[in-house]
Parts: sequence; structure tokens; C-alpha cells
Amino acid sequence: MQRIGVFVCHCGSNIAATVDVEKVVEIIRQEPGVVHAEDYQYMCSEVGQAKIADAIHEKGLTGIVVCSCSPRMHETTFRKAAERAGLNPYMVEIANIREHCSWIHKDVEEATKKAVILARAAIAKVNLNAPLKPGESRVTKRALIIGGGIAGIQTALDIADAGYEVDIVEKTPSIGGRMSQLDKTFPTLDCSACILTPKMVEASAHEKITIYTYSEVEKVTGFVGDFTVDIRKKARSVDMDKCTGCGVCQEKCPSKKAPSEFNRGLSNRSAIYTPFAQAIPNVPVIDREHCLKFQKGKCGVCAKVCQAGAIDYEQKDEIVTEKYGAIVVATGFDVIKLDNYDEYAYSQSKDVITSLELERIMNAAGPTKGHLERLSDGKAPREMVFIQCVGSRCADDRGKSYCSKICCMYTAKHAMLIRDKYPDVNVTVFYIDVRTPGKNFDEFYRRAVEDFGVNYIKGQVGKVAPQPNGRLLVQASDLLDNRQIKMEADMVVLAAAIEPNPDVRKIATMLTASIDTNNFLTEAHAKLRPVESPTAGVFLSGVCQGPKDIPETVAQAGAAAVKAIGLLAKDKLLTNPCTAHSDELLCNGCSTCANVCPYGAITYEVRQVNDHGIREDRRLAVVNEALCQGCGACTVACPSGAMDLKGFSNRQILAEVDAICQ
Amino acid sequence: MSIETNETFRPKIVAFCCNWCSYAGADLAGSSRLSYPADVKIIRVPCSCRVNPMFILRAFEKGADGVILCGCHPGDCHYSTGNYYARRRMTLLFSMLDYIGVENGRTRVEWVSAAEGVKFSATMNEFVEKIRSLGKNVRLGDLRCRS
Amino acid sequence: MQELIKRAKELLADGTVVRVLGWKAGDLPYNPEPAYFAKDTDFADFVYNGFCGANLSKYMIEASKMEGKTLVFLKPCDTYSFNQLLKEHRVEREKAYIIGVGCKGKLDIEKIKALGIKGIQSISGAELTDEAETLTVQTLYGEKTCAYKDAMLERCHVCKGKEHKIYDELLLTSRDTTDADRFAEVARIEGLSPEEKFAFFQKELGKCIRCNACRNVCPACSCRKCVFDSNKFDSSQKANADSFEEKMFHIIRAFHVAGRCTDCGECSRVCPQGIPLHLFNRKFIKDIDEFYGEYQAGEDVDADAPLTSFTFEDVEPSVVSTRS
Amino acid sequence: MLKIEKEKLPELFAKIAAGQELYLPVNISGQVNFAAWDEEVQVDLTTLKSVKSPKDAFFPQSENLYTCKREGKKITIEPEELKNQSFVVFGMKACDVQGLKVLDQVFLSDPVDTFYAARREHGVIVALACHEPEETCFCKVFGIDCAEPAADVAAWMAGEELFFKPLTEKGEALTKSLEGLLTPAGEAGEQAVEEEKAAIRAIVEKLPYSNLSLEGWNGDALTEKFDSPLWEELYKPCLACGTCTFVCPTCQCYDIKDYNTGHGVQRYRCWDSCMYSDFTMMAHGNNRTSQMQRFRQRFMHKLVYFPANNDGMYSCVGCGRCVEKCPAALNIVKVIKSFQKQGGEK
Repeated sequence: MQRIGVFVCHCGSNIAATVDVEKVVEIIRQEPGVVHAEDYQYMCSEVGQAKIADAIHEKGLTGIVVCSCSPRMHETTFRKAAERAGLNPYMVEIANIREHCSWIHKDVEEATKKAVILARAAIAKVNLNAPLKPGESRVTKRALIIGGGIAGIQTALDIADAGYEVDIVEKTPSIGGRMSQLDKTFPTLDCSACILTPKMVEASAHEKITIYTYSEVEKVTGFVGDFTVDIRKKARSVDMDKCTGCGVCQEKCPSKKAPSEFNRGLSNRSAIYTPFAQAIPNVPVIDREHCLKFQKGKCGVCAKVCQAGAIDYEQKDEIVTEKYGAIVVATGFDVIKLDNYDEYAYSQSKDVITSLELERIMNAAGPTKGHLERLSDGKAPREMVFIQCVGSRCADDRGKSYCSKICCMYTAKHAMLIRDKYPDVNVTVFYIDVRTPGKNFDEFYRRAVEDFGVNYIKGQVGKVAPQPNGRLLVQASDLLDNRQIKMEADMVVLAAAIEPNPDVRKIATMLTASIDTNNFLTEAHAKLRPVESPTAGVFLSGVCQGPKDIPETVAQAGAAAVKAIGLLAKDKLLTNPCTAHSDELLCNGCSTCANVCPYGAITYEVRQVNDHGIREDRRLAVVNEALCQGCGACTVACPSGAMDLKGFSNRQILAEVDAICQ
Repeated sequence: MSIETNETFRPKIVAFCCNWCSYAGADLAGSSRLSYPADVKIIRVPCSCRVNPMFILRAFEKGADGVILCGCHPGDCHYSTGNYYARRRMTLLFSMLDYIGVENGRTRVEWVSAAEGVKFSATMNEFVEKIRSLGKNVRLGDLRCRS
Repeated sequence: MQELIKRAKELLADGTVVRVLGWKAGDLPYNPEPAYFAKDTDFADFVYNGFCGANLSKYMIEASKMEGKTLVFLKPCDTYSFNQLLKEHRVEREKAYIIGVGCKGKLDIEKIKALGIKGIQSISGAELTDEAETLTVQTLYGEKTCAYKDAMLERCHVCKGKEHKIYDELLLTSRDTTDADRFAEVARIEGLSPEEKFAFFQKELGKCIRCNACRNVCPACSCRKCVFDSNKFDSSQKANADSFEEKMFHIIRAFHVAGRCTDCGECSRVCPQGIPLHLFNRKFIKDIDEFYGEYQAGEDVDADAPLTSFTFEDVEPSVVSTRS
Repeated sequence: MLKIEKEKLPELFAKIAAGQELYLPVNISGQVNFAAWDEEVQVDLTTLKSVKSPKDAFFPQSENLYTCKREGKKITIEPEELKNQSFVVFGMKACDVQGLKVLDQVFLSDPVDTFYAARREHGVIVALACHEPEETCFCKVFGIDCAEPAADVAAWMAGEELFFKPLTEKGEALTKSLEGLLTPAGEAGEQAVEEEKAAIRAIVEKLPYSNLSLEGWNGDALTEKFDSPLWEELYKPCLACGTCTFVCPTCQCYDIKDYNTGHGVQRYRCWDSCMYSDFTMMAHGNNRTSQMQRFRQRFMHKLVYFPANNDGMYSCVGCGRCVEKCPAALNIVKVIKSFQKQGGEK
């Protein structure tokens, strides 16, 4: 029997307002095995933790139950407190009487009763706890960055600068990501390419960084410190080593009808192409779907014109297998599809465009060489309308429930730039709210309104209708003046919501990292561990975690890098001690457990056992504790109950069941 | 069974929640103050695949009126495959319980992600309602445990 | 039967095997027991007839630990069990010389007695070589007869087929005995109301005396120590508190052998209380077939077992309440 | 001697059950076992042997001894009440009655098992002669006359009537309470019973096991039997189940276990079997480490140790249930015969 101390936390009034904490202590004090029980305002505070240590010393406690917030919050805190006082940290159990009790119940009597039962279950469990000691596993000193946008590049640079090998895997033919498509950046109006390109060059030149473009992560196995990843290098059809990047092939390529991804389909590119002039690597790829050689079997112009002999039509996908200690996800975002917003006539009129398309139009390397003109007829617009929150902050399931965060600022930027360059163009912005928290952001917005005369109207646009005269009729309501507006515009720009790159789902599954309902990767803790995934060794960089602008992305990229560096700097990791363990006297050696182990952590060996005097050679399951992650699949597959899980043993769980059902 | 008895009947419900998704979902329900009846008591397990049919039968034996198992959505298991095994095991177990005449609905599996506090709360409300309508578990309980 | 003895003696003589696992005649006409034979003289009691229902596969677990090779006689259905044990590394192929023996259906003495035949002195017609369709029973209360079919074990009426799944050689021919649908009774029960189902199983399981015969005879229940005998789950083994105990035991036992049970029918054959235990196992087999595709344990040693594999599209547990 | 027409038996049972609990052979989904009577049950007096012996009525398969209750850190113990009402067991056979005598030796000698003693005190046994003995019966070997069961009341079924003869005070009292239903048997009745007895005994003579010899099975033979190499062969097919033990009318071993009901801990006892690997398991392991030893124990106990300690009384009564029910077709008769054969060969 353990000597158990129970500590009940008030959590200010978070718990104490609904749970009669003193009463819980009174009742629990009477439980067999409980030799100490007390309550305190904030158990997680220094003072609270000291109370645990004191009780361990004074009462000789061998087991601790803390009735407090979720174990996901402070289990580690209390385990460390117990450890400092000389108790094995795994002799601590948490009864979650906040998230699972006080916060969801209103009736004090009922909540108090439940808190007592949850405490009893924790006591029942801790009675069967055994001291556990973590094992050790090695750390491969190499990081993988999935995604080569500004987030991935920044993370890679920071990790590489700390002296660790980094590989970037980028799906498209070049690194650069969304930022490379932007024209200017707010609030400073720097040229995006001007600040991005040096970073791209730095990354490609960095001796510690290897860049895999036109490549995808195919398979991930292993665990923190020791991931094994298969990377599929898609066939580029161009020999990276031979190509000089002269660009002749692209010029001579007869197939020029492929929509340019870089220009959001607003212009065409050749079948052999680099996405943009500053692409890194400056090595083109052949888009086999549009290549005449691949489609029709005839052509071969590029091969003929290439003086370096770099064209290789026979090239095949290649799988590279590499080991990593840390993985950073930086898969970024895309703009949502506007199929659900037909009222804005995006599919009907070429002059209704998204903000990202406007970026390309405004850009000197864009489809209109930087001239603001209507895509339908090439005429200069006189009247421009911006519609905010298209698919963001949506109450129904037509769009996204969240705020895309960047739209207010880039719209102010667009409006300002247009008014600056084309002062005769009227700009009207329809908005729900203008959100400009951030350094120099509100000033920026006010300049757009006050200095550049952008017309901001609080109200929603109901409909955009193409008119026979080629213009667009915008019907909207002005909520402040409480009036209906009908106006004609030459161009309408939609601030479409952003969403995580759709591929992130596949990647999250491979990494066993959780994602939320909007496909954003989940943080280990929303506030305290925002750049870590709950899956150890996986870190989050950029918009894959949630909408953010460039400075925030770069800041987070650095934070993710620091977390990864913190991991890579270690030679060994302590492994989770809650691993499976096989009782050799009960094991049948039947291999059933190995069949369900996702980590290949179970092997078999023939060994002599002494079964109460009977000595015989038996085939026995052996768990590799460095590989075992403690899921427990094997424990249920094992019919004899030989396989058990430390920290969540059969008897512990059954004791909890019994305590709850009594 | 009359409606009056159901109103006063407070079922005992055990919810096994996987640590990574559903337990976090329950935490989110808590921090979002999304209430559900106090009849539900949660047991934290590393993964839905840790739940042995024996645990479920034991809960019923000792007087539980309903048992629910929550895990990560298929495809999202923290351990990649655990919930797939749990899904097969529970399907067969539930089918067997149905076969021996245990009322359908006393057992349930629901996939709840860490972000689905709303779903967790709604599921628990629904499950408690269902168990209240089914009444006390008499077919799987041990006579000795009746109070 | 003489062919079996002759071949066994040859294999002993040429050193292929050092012992033979077969059946020895009992002291009553219907109770032969599994036995080892090593010397020529041992074979005086060797028997193979309709009452040799015992599945010898499980004995091969122990035989695999012995020095030298054991000749074992396996009926077609027994070979599924042997394969399953092989898959689970519980028997060693190199330690077994398997002679697949023919079968024309095995007899159930309980069925004969249920026909009112008692005081049995001798029975004729139970030999495999016997073409007779009728059993003739001499009793203290006069001569009685019954059709061979009417005295057959339930499992033989739903036989999986008379093909041996693993063997070194075959002896004797078989006769097809299948004349009923293996899942008919399961389907019938599935069609009952919850109240009727509960009443049915309550009555059947109420008879259970927790003697563990079903478990101990079962080739799938090959655990060195059963969970019900260890303190891992503190689930007591011996009490029949006439409440939950037996249900827990039988459901968990069926679950533990789900996907591993070959439906050999030994559990029902040996139950002293005549509980149709196969109805549990067969329910799982039926469900597995329906949910995850047809699977016959012991047919293919390399096949993925249903409970240690999955597909992304597996049915959800809610299928139980939604299917009609 | 008294009698009652068979068709009036339901009335008789109803009348007995009106005053006390009545246990008798009942068919539940195809199997006959002793169970409490009510109007719904299907009484079966023609099946010769119940699957389980009726020892249950005196020594239940599981039985609560006491309950510990806890309030805070205070624990109170509530002993289970002893049987204090009379009850009737109807339809036991001569072998079953002899089985109780074996149990009496164990449970009524010092220290007395109060639970058993209370049941014995309050139990009234109506024993029934074996109408048609079967090939598995060998009670004669133990000197039992199944035509003349000796209990509180002896009964015979002959023709369409059941004959009823009180033999003890308890039997007289029960008979008295059934006045009106039972009528005097008369001379014809006595005659019918005598004929029935003769018929039974004639069959017993012809039973295959009736001439089984127990020669050499006694306390003196302990070492010789214990060390015999035969056990190593005999046990081989044994599956280590408890069927033989649990159907046996004389097996008396039990285990004591605790069960947490959530509102108290029940300490109960339940039948145990020396065939089980965890029988008498202790912290260091088990006394008997192999199935051969466990198998040997059962028969040594019945045929050697028990008679050695109980003036030659065997703890086997020849009911033949183990002969019928062993899944591997092993039984005590085969054991006795094997030793006999070996003795002959010597």
C-alpha cells in the first residue's frame, strides 16, 4: 500500500467556484492509503509545489495525487516537483477536476461529488503505480524542413547557422513560396523579391543546407531524434548537374500553352520552365503533361538546343532515404477556391480577381508587366472595389470560420499603391471590420484613408454583376449610413480567405501530427508551446499552424528553429518510460503483438525461463524500449495478458474503472 | 420503464479517452465551458487501442450503465494505426454484446479530435441521454455489485 | 484402421518418428482417449472410429517439446488447428509427421443417450471402414438402433470440408457429411429481440460450472497461463456466482480466439453441460466474414489475421446498431 | 410406506415448497441439474444422473462467507448468516447420499465447517432409488445399494406411482406435513417396490464396472502407488480442466477469494480443483508443478489418502459422472483398471 498525499487545487476560483474543495479534502482524507490531504489556491505555484515537497518529506509519501487542471497542462510540473523532493516522478497522478469537472458543471454538489470520484480513481491508480525510469535514445543531428517558402527557408537558415545539417523538401520546382509571388510587402512597402531573393540565395549557398525541389515526402517512420524519411525526387527531366540555367530551352520550347502557376494562371509558360526568373535552383523542369515529346513522342527541341546536354527524357523519380532528428513542417497556405461565392462573379468575369492575382498584376514580372489593367480588355480601370472577408469569418460552412488575418493589411497596401501610382483611380473597400493590430499597422491603414483617400465602407457586398457595358455592378450595404449602395466598378478584388496547403493532411498523417478541423496543424499547447506539434520532434513554422503575416512567419520560423536546435543539440534523449513490457512467464511467443506494433518494437528470442521451478527454453517477446512509444496496441492483442503497459497497466486502468463504477 | 424513473436515474458512464485527441478534446470542451452531465467520468489512456474489451466488460460488471470509447479520427492516430485496431476490436465486441442481448447503445465509439470540444460535449450529452432512456444496466452487471 | 497401425509401425521402425499420437480404445464402447504409442505391442489398443472426435493438434504443443519426431493422426478439421498453432509458433513443423486421416463424421455419445439409449454394452457401425448408415447398440435394456447421421456431432453437419490443410501423407477416405448451414443458428439468434437473445444466453450460460473444459480443450486457447488464471486482471477463475462471471469468461474467451478459432467444435463437444459454445465463436467468424471479408483461420498460415490487420475503410462500430 | 401417483407429483412439490425451499432435478435447456423448484421448472426424475451432483445444496459452488464494509478508514465485518431454515432435496441417489457422508467426514469433523453443518442440519433428503442404472455406474464397488437409498426419506418409482418411506425423524416430519397427498402404499405397493428393487439389483449385477476390484487401494499402498511409473502414462491425455472435480459428489476442495463489490468486499469460497495449475498456489509457486502430479493427487486422494485417514472409507462413490463427462475420456475406473492390469502382468 502506498502512502498517498492528495493535493486539491482551487485554481483561484476556476475550480473552487464550482467544486467545494474543502469538502473534497475532507472526504478524500478518509480514503485508505491517504495519509495527507490538503487544498491550496494555486498548486502549480512555487508555494503549492513546495507543499508537495514538504509533505513528501514530512509524511514519507510514496504516491501523489494532484486534483487540479488537465494533466496535459501541469502533469510535468508536478512530476518535477515530486522528483526534486526525491520521489520518482511517475508516482504522481493527476485528477482533472477543472477541464473535466468544475468548468463544465454548474451545480456545486454535483461537481464536488464528481471531483471526489475522479480523485478516488487517481488514488486507485497511484496505489498501483511503480517507479519508472526513462531509457535513452540517440539523436540524429540533421533536420528536415517540409516546405521551401519563407518559413522553411528561415528555419533552415537558423538551424544551419547553428551548425546542423538541414534538408529542405519543396514540392514545386523552386523554393520561395508565396512570398515570391508578392509584389510589395506591408507596412514598409519593400519589394518582396528584393528581401526574399537574398534569403533564397543564402539558403542555396549554405554548406549545411541541402535543397530538394520538385520533391515530396513519401514516408516517415521512427520517432523524435530518429526519424527515417523517404523523399521522392520527381523526375525533372533535366540533369541538375549539367544545366547551366541559360534559359534557351524555355525560349525555344514550342509548347507555350501551360498556365503559369507562378502567375496564378493569368499567363502561360512553356512546357520546360523555371517558375520565375529568380528561381532557385535555376534549373528548369519539364512539365510532362504539356510537353510534346512526352505527349506526342515528337519534338525534342529542348534537347537539341541544350548545349550542356542536360535534357534527360528518361529520368525517373528517385527515392532518397535520410535520417533526421527533427522535422519542421512549413507547408504554408493557398487561397481558397471561390466556387461557393458565385455572387461575386469570379468565375463569370475576368475583371473579378483575387488579391493574390492582383499582386501578380502589380508586379513588373507579372502578366501585365506591372501595369494595372483589366484582364478582359486591357483597359485601365477608373473605379476599383475591394471586397474583404471573402470566405473568412464565415458563420456557415460555406467558408472558413477563422479570420485570415493578413487581408486587411494587404488590401490597405493595394489601395495605397494604386492610389499612389494611379491617382485618378477611385478605390472603395467594403469591409466588416478593419483589423490592424501590429507594429505600424494602424498607422499604415490610416495613411491609406487619410493621405491616399481610399474610400472605406463598412458593409457587405451582396452581389457583383457583370454589365453589358463591360463594367461590374456592385450591390452593397453601408452599415454605418444604413443605406444600400449600387455602384459600377471596372475591377473587383476579392480578399479570399487563406487555407492550409491541402497536402498538409497527408503530411500530418505521415508524421502522426494532429491537425484541427480547418487543417491547421495543432500546437502542443496553444499558448505555451505554439511552435511544437504534440508529436515529439515535429515543429511548426509559418501558416501551416495558423494565419500570419511575413514578420510573424519569420519570427515563428526562428522559434521553430530554436526548438529544433534545442533537440539536435542533445546527444541522447530520454525516452518515454511508459512502454510495453512482456511478462516472460505468461508470454506464448505467438507473435500476435508484433503484428500490431506500429514501430516494429517487438522482436522474439528463445531464452530459458524458470517458471516456478520448471526450466525450459521458450520463444519470448522482447520490447525495444527505445522504439516503443507506448500506444498499447500489443497489450490488447496479447491474449494471455503477458504484454502490459507501464504507467497504464491493466490493473491500473481496471482500478480506475472500479473506482468510478463503485 | 416510466419517464419518471428516468428523470431521477443518474447513470454511471465511463469514457475512455485517448491522450492525444479525445482527452484534449474533452479539455477543450472544459476550457470552452461546454457542459455535459457529471455522470460521465473520463479515464485517460494513451490510445484507443489500449482499451481492452475486458475493461469495458469490467465497467459493466461493476455497475456502469454505459461505456464510450473516444479516439483520434481514423487517419489521425498519434500512433498512426492504433484506432484502426480499436475500430475492429470494438466493432466485434459491440456486435457480440448485441448478440447476447445487451441493449444496443450502451456502448459507443466516437472519434473526437483535440479541436472538437464542441463535438465532445455534444457526444457526451447525446450518450447520456441515450443511456438514460435505456435505464439501468441489468444485463451485464454482477448481482453482487448492486447496491 | 489396420492401415494406420501398419503405417505407424513402419514409420517407427524406420526411425522417421519416435512416437505416435493417436487414440486408444476405452473401457466402454464410446470412450477412446488420446494416447501415445511407441512400441509394437502398444498398438493392441489403437483405435480409430467414429468416437475419435478428439482433436490431437493441441497435444502437439507438448509433443513439440519432446525429443524426436511425433507421428500424429489428424482429421481434416484438425489440420486447420495445427496450421493455426504453427502460425502462432506453438508447434514445430519439424517435430511432427502428419498423417491426414479420412473422416466420415464423428459421433456424439450425448446425442445417442439423448435418444433414450442407455446401459450401453457395445456399438457397431462406428468404424470408418463401415459402410453402414446405422449404428446398432446393444444395451442392458435391449438392442437399439439409430442413424449414424443422427448421432453425429453438430460440427460434422456443418463440416468445412474433408480436405487436409497440412499433411505428410494421407490415409483412408472421407465422406462428405455437410448437410446444414454453419451460420443458420447464429443468424436465427441474431434475428431475435434483445430480450429473447438475453434469455437464450442467460439460460445457456447459467448452466456453466466454470470447469474450463472448453478452454482447456481448445487449440486456440493455448496460452501457457490463461488471463483467467493469472492475477493480471484479477478476474476470478472458479466462481460461478450465477451472475456476470460466466459471461465475462465466455465473451472474453471468444474474443481472444476471434480470428484464430478454426471452428473445430471441440468446446461444444466437451462441455459437460451441453452449452453450445460454438455459437460465440461462430458469431465472431460470421461478423469477420461480413465486415472484413471471408477468413478461415488455419487455412493459410501466411494470411493476415483479421484482428491484427485493418483497412482504412473498415466499418465503424456503429454498424452494430445501424444494420438491420 | 406411502405412495403418490406420478401425475400428482406437481402437487406434492408445490406442497413441500410451500413450507420450505425445495431442490430437485430440473431440466434447463437440455441438461438436468438440481435447482430450486417453482411452478415454471421442468422437473426430471427419469434422467438417472444430474450433471452436477447435488452436493451443491450443502456445499454450494460459491458461497459468501462474510462482507467487509468500509466507512472512511473504519472497516466492519459482517458475517454471512448461516442457513437457519429447513429445506428439502428431493431425488438424490444412493451414491449422492454416500457422497454427503464423505463430505461429512471432512466438514463435520473438528474444526467443524459451520456453513456446511448448518445446511446439513436443516436439509431433509428424499433419496430416490435408481430406476435403470447405466453402464457408467459402479456404486456397488463401494458397497452402495442403489435400490435401497438411505436418507431421511427413501423413495422408489414403480409403475405409475412413487413410493415414499420416511426413515428418520426429519423424514417423518416431512411426511407428516404432506398428509392428504400421500396415501398408504398397501401390500401391493410394498410388493411393487420389492419387485423394483430386485429389477435394479439384477441390472447392477450386469453392469460392466460392477466387478471392479479395489484390491490394493488403501493407506498401506501409499508409497507403492505414489511411485508407480503408470501415472506418467495415465495423465497424458488430461487437459487439466476441472470437469471431473465439479461433477463429483465427494470432491470437497475450495478456494477462498475476495470480490470487491464497490460497496464492500465479499470474502467467498468457491469450489477448486486439484487439476488446476493454480490449485493451492502460494507465493513461492505450487506444491505440484506438473499435471502428472496433479492428476495423481486426485486419485491418490480418493483411493489412498482418504481411506487411510477415514477408517477405510473411499472418497469415491461410483456415481460415474466423471466417466461420462471427462473431455479426454479419462476416469477413475481406467486408473483402477490400469493398476490392476499392471498387477496382473507382474
